[in-house]
Amino acid sequence: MKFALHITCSPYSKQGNLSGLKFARAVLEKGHTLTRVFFSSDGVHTGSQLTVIPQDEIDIPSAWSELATTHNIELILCISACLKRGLLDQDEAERYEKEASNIRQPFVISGLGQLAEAAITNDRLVTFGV
Amino acid sequence: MSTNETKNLLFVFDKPPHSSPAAKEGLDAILTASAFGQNVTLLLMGDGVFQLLNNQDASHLPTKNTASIFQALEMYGIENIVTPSENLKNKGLSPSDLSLHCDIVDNIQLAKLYVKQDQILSF
Amino acid sequence: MTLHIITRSDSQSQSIHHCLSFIGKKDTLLFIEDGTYCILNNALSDALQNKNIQCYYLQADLAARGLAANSDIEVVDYDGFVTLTENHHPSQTWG
Amino acid sequence: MGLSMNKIESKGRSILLDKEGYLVSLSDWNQSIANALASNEGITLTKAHWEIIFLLRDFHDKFEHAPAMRILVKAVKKQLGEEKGNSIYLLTLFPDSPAKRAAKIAGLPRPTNCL
Repeated sequence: MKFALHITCSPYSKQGNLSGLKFARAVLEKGHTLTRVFFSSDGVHTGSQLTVIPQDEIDIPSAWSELATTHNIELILCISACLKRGLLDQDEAERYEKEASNIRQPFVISGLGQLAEAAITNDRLVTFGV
Repeated sequence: MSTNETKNLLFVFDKPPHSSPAAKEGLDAILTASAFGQNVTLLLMGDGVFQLLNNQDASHLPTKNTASIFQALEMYGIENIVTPSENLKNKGLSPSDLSLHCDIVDNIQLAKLYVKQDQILSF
Repeated sequence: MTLHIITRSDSQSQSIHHCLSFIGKKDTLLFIEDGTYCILNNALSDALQNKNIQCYYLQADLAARGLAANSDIEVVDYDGFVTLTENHHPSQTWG
Repeated sequence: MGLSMNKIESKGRSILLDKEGYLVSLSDWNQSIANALASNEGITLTKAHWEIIFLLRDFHDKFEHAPAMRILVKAVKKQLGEEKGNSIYLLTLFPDSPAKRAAKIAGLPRPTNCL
């Protein structure tokens, strides 16, 4: 079965982000395909490469990155949510002439069309956060 | 987009306006989905119905008046806007308090609406 | 049939009440995160039982909150959570 | 660091633009600024252009967003009729990307690429 996830909360302000991560792992362990995780609203904070997590706590953003790299999952950040929250990739930083970019690999910035497409092309869409 | 499937997508908004950007993002998402030619329905649940209250003036905050964006839904071809009658009643509202025509549904009709959906998106 | 995922307690959010007002026998409820606190509301549990709604609780979230799973309720782990989404479709997450 | 500023001159006033030519402050907009914005885009405004510009400003006032191309066409068709409510007509007035260009000249915000 093809799964997509929609995450609407940031990794350390609500539990939903971690629930989504654990659900994602379980989806893959059961042999399903996880095609895409779309992060909207405060969920886009997951894509910051500037997070610093104490060694005795779970590093949620890194865990998403590792999972995506290992299983070839698209991690997509909503562009309008990113711009307002100061999350910029190289292209957007250049476009708006900001000094730094801060998107973690392999997250990419794109539009909400990617969420609509995920809803249409996957067998299951499960939301976390809200 | 690479697909020409048409699906029934239910968008559920259950948050009031101004205190969070949820409806703005949800509106962007529903407009996009409808531009992809999908059958979209907007369900205003709980406090979500406050999005449509008449006479909202956010100019003193100022936040964006998302109620105005709802007025454009018809132009985008989004005609299925639904709210439960029980929800309106609990809040002491009547359809004339709302800035947009909604289908007021009872719980049986609401259950039937759910049965038709391929995916549900919450904002 | 729909899987309703409840993520807030009954005092944090009206979601469980909204959900209860229209869901039918074929729908399924899954309580996760703060939604697991709903287990303490006896009136709610009775209402769910009277409506004959299938309910599940996420084990990790119950345990984290010191909520004991009694023998009356169905408990799932994340593997079971995925199974629920396979068998019940679509899903709605309630905030 | 902000966007590198461009300027246009209008009636002795200097108006700030961002590097893509959008007004930095939307309240600067008036008809003579629109003429200056248009010439920045290589367009000379005619009565036909103004019709679209005012339609766009009304749309933005009423619906709190600027329409993408598909909805702009629909709105023009509804208000100005079939012969103007099509992409060819709008492309003639505002070449390449009518929705974006007309919005820029009409003094509407820069789109965030969400749609």
